[in-house]
Amino acid sequence: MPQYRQFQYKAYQPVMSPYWYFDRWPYLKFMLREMSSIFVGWFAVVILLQLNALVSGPTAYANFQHWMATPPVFIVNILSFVFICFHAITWFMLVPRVVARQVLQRPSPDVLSAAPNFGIWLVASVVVALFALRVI
Amino acid sequence: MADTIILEVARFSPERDSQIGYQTFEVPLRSDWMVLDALNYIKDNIDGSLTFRWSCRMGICGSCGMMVNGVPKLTCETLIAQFAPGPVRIEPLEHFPVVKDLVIDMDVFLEKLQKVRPWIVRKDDRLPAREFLQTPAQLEAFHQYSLCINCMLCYAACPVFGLDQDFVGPAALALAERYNLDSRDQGAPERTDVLSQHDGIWDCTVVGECSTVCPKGVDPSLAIQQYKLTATKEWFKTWLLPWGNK
Amino acid sequence: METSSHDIVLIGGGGAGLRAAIAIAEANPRTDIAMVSKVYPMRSHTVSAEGGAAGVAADDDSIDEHCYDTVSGSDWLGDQDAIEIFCNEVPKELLRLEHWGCPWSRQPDGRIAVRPFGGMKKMRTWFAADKTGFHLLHTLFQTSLKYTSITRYDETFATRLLVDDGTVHGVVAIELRTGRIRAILAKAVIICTGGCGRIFPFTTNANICTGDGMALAYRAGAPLKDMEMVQYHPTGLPFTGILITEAARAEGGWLLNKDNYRFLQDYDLGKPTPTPVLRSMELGPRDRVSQAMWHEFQKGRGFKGPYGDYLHLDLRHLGEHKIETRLPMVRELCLKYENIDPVRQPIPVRPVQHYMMGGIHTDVHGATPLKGLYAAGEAACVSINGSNRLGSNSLGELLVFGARAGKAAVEYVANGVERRHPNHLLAIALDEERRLEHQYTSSDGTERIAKVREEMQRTMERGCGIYRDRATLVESANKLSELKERAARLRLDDHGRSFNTQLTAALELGFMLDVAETIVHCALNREESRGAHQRRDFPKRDDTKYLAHSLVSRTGEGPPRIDYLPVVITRWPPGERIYGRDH
Amino acid sequence: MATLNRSNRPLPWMVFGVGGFLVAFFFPVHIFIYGIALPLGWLPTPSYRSTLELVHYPITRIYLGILLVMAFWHAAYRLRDTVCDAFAMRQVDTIVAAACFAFALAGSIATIVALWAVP
Ligand SMILES: Cc1cc2nc3c(=O)[nH]c(=O)nc-3n(C[C@H](O)[C@H](O)[C@H](O)COP(=O)(O)OP(=O)(O)OC[C@H]3O[C@@H](n4cnc5c(N)ncnc54)[C@H](O)[C@@H]3O)c2cc1C
Ligand code: SF4
Ligand code: F3S
Ligand code: FES
Repeated sequence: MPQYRQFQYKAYQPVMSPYWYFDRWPYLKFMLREMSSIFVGWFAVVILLQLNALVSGPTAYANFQHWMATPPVFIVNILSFVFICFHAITWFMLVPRVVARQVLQRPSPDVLSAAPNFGIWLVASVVVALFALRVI
Repeated sequence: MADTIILEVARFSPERDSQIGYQTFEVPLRSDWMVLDALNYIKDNIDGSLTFRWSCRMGICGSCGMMVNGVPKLTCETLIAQFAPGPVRIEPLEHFPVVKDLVIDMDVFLEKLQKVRPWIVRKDDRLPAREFLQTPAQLEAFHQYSLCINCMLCYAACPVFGLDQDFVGPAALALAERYNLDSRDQGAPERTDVLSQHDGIWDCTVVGECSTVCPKGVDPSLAIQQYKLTATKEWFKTWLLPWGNK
Repeated sequence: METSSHDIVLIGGGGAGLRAAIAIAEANPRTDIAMVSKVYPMRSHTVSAEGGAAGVAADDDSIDEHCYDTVSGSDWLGDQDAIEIFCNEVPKELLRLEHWGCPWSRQPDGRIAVRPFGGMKKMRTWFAADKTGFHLLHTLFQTSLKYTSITRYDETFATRLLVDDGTVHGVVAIELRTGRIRAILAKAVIICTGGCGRIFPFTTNANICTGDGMALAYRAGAPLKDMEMVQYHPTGLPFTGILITEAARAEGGWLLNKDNYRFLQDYDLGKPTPTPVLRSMELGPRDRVSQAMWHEFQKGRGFKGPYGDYLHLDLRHLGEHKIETRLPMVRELCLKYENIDPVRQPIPVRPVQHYMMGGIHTDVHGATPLKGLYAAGEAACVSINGSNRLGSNSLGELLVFGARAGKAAVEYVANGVERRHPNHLLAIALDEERRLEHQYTSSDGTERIAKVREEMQRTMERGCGIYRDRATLVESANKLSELKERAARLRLDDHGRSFNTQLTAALELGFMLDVAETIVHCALNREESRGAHQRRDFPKRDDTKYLAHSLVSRTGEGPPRIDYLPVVITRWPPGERIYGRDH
Repeated sequence: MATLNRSNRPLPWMVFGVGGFLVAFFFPVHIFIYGIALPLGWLPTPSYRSTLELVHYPITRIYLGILLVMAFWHAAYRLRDTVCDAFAMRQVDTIVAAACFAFALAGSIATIVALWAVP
C-alpha cells in the first residue's frame, strides 16, 4: 500500500473473510439452505439408482434396498430429509410472497400467501405415499 | 442497571494507520440514550477526534448507519441500554471502504443509483396541465419501495455485495423497481438493460438479510425477486414471440 | 490549491438547492452547474419535513385566500408582492413534483389529496403521508441525477465566499474526504444552506443546520433580514426535540394540559369542537399556540418531566386506522423515542425551536444586494413568512424561490459577467487557506468546542425564547461577545486532514455565533410584539414604527448595524389577526 | 440490439424455480419412505412386482422424468451459487457453472435413459 501523502485519498479496503457465513447465524442459515442443493442432487441420483435396480431384476433391487439400510447411506438420507424440508419451508415462505405481490400489486401478509403451499405439500405427500406403498 | 457501559469503537486514520484498531470508552448508560448519543458524548467530552456521520437524529436522513455488535443499525434509533452490561462494539458499515473511523465511502452506491435511472421516464416529453391520475391502489403498488433512505444498511448486510462489488445491490434495485412499478413511469424497458444483468438482479442469491436489517421496511429482497419474475416474463416474450421484440 | 471553474455554483443540496439546479439545467442545458454540499444531498435537512406543502388545489379554494392566510399569518410583516407570486406559483411547482414522481397521497379517484394545516382557512396542504419532505427531497435528488450538466461536490464544506469589488465570484471549500482546500470559481453563487436551529439547545433541526450560508453572506457584506423572527413549533418531543408534525393536530389531535383541558380556548383561539375547525383551536398559527403553551407552564398547568415542563398531544380518539394511514411516522417516532403508542397514550410535547423566518435579504428573484449572489430556501428571506411562517409554506417556498433564483442566476450569467483576474481571487482563496491551515494545525487552543456551543445555546434560549425582554437580551448580547472571543481559542484533538469533523464543527460554531449575534441584536432593536417576536416590555404591535423589516449588516468588529426597510403592502392593509372567530 | 445485452439467466432461473417447487412438494415424502421408513421397517415393504408395476405406468414415468430432470437443474443452479459463495470464488463462476450444468445434463440424460429402459 502506498504511503499516505497529503491530500491523497487512501481508504481502508476491507476484505471479506472466505468463511463469512460463520459470522452470524442468519448467514449460516442461508448457507445451510443453499446446501440443500447437494442433497437434492444426491437423492435424485438415489432415485435413478433405484430405477436402475428395479429394471435390473429382483436381486439387484434387493441389493439396493439393503444398501439403503447401510448406516452411511442411511445417515446421508436422514440429512437429506432434514435439509430438503428446510428448503421446502423457506421456499414456501418466500416464493408465494413474491408471486402474490406481483399479482396483487401491494404488500401481502406472509403467512397468508404461504398457507396454500403447505396444504398442497400435505396432499402431495399423502398421494405419493399411497401409490408408493401400493395402497392404491 | 450499571450506570456506565463500555464502547469498543473501531478507529482508523488514513494518515496514521493501515489497519483498523479498536479503542474502548466508558460512557454513562442512560435509558433514553441511543447509541448515537453515546458517540456524541465521547466526541464532546472525551475524544474530539472520533469521527462519524450523523444529522437528523430521527431515523430519516440515513447518515448514521454503523455496525453495532456486528449488525448494521441506524445508531440514532438504536437504544444503547439493550446491550447492557456491554461492551458494545461499534464499527463502520461492512463491505465499504473506510475513510476514517466510522465513516465509509459510499460513492459506489451513488454510481449504481444513477445507472438504474431513478427518475420518471416518459415517452412523450410534453406534460399534462394537471396531475397524472394515480389511485391509492396504484400508489400502494410502489410506495413501499419509495421509502428507502439510502442508509446502506442493506449493502452492509448483503454478502453478495461483499463478494462482488459490481453487484448493483439491494437499495438501488429496490429504487429501480420503485420507478418500474409507478403508474406514471414508462422507463421500464430502458432500465432492463441494467437490471437484467448478471451483476443486476441475477447476482442476488436471496440471502434476504437486506430486508431484515432495513430500518424502513423497504424489503429490497422482495423487490429483486419480483423483478426476476418480470425479467423472465420479458425474456420469454422477447425470444419466444416473434413480435415481442419490438 | 485545487481550482475549478463553473458558470453557477450552488451551496447546499437540500430542497432549495436541488430545485435551483434543475431549474438552471432546464433553462439552459449548457450552463455548467456545480453543487457544493457538506452532506450528500439526500441527507439534507429537507428530508425531515413531515406535514406537507401548501398550494391551492381544491375547487372551493382560491389564490387570494392563500395570500390572505399567509399575510395575516405573518402578522403583516410578509411582503405582499412576494406572497402573491408565491401563492400563484406554488401549485405549479407542486404539480411539477408530481410529474417528477413524488408519491403524493391521493384521493380515491386518483387526484391529489389535500389536508388542513395550522393557520390555513382551506384544505390546501399536499402531503405524502407524513414523510413529505423525505419524498420531496428524494424525488428532486433522483430527478437531478438525469442532468449531466450538474457537477456535484458532495461532502464539501464551504467556508468563505470569494468576493471582489462587491461582486461574488465563487467559494472556497474543504473537500472533507481528503481535507483538500478548493477554490470553486463561478459567475454566480446561490446560497441554499437552510436554517440555523442548532444555535438553540432544544430544536427540531438536524445537526447540519448551523446557519453557514447566512454567516457566509453576512461576512461577505450582504445584509440579513428579520433575524429576530424565530419560530417555535408547539409540539416537539421532550429531550430529543423530534418534531411531531402539525398534521397530527390537523387530523384532529388535541392539546391538553394536566387537567385534561383543551386550554387553547382560553387564549382567544376559538371554542373546542370534536372535529377540527380550520384556523381555530389546535389549528391556530404556531406562534399563538406556542405562546399559549408558555402561559400554561407559567400557570403551573403543565406536567413536570426530567427535561422540563410538557403538555399532552392526544390522538387516541382518532383511532388506529387513521393514525396508521395518515400519521405513520408520528407513531414510529413515538414508539422509538418515547416508548409510547399514540393509539393508546397521549404524547408528551413542548414548544421547540423549529424555523428561521429571517435569512439572507433577497428580492423576489432571489437576488441579494451583492452582485452575483443569490439565495433561496430557509437560508433566505424574501419575505413571505414575515414574523410567523404558516406550517407547510416553507416546502413550497423553497421550490418557488429555488426555481426563481436559479432562473435569475442563468439570466445574470447570460448577460455576461466580467470575470476578475483570477489571481485576485486566488489571493483571497490563499488567504482563506492560511486561516484554515492555522485552524487545522494550531495546538495552543484551550476551549472545548462542545462547551462553547452549549453556552451559546443556553444563552439563546434565555434571551431569544418565546418571550423576550430588554434585560435578558442585553445580557445575551454581552455573553455572545464573550463567547466569540473564546471561540477564537478553540482546541482541536484532531489534526488530521481527512474528514476532520472537529474542524468543521469549529467552523460551524463560528458561523453560528455570528448568526446568533444578529438574532439577539435584531430582537433587542425591535421594540414591539409581532408574531413570533414577543417582547414582555413592549407587548403591543407597533405599525407606525415597525411595519418594516430589520436589515442587519456587519460592521467590522463592532456590533451589527440595523436598518429598517418598509414592508411591501399591496392589497391587504394591516389588520387584526383573528383566529377561531368570524371576521 | 439492446436486448442482446441482457442476461439469459431467465431460462435456468425458471427451471430453478419450478424445480424448487417440485423438490419441495415431492422429495421429502420420497426420502421419508424409501430412505427412512422402509429401511427402518416402519412400514410394510411393497413387493418387487408391485413396485415394478407402478413404474410401468406411463403416468409414473412422466412424473418421475419431470421430477428428476427438474431436480437436477434446480440443484445445479443452486450449487453453482453455493460453491461460489462458500469459497468466495465468484471470479471463476464460469467454470463452476459449466461443471454444475454438466452434472445436471448428465443427470437428465441418465434419467431419460433409465425411464426408457423400464419394460
Ligand atoms: C422537523 C421539521 C419538519 C418540517 N416540516 C415542514 C413541513 O411539514 N412543511 C414545510 O413546509 N416545512 C417544514 N419544515 C421546514 C422545511 O423543511 C425547511 O425549511 C426546508 O427543508 C429547508 O430547506 P433548504 O433547502 O433551505 O435547506 P436544507 O434542506 O437544510 O439544506 C441545506 C443544504 O445546505 C448544505 N450546506 C449547509 N452548510 C453548508 C456549507 N457550509 N457548505 C456546503 N454546504 C452546506 C447542506 O449540506 C444541505 O445540503 C420542517 C422543518 C423541520 C426541522
Ligand atoms: S433499502 Fe432499507 S436498508 Fe437499504 S438503503 Fe434503503 S432504507 Fe437503507
Ligand atoms: S442480502 Fe443480498 S443476496 Fe439478495 S436478497 Fe438481499 S440482495
Ligand atoms: S442521524 Fe439521520 S438517520 Fe440517524
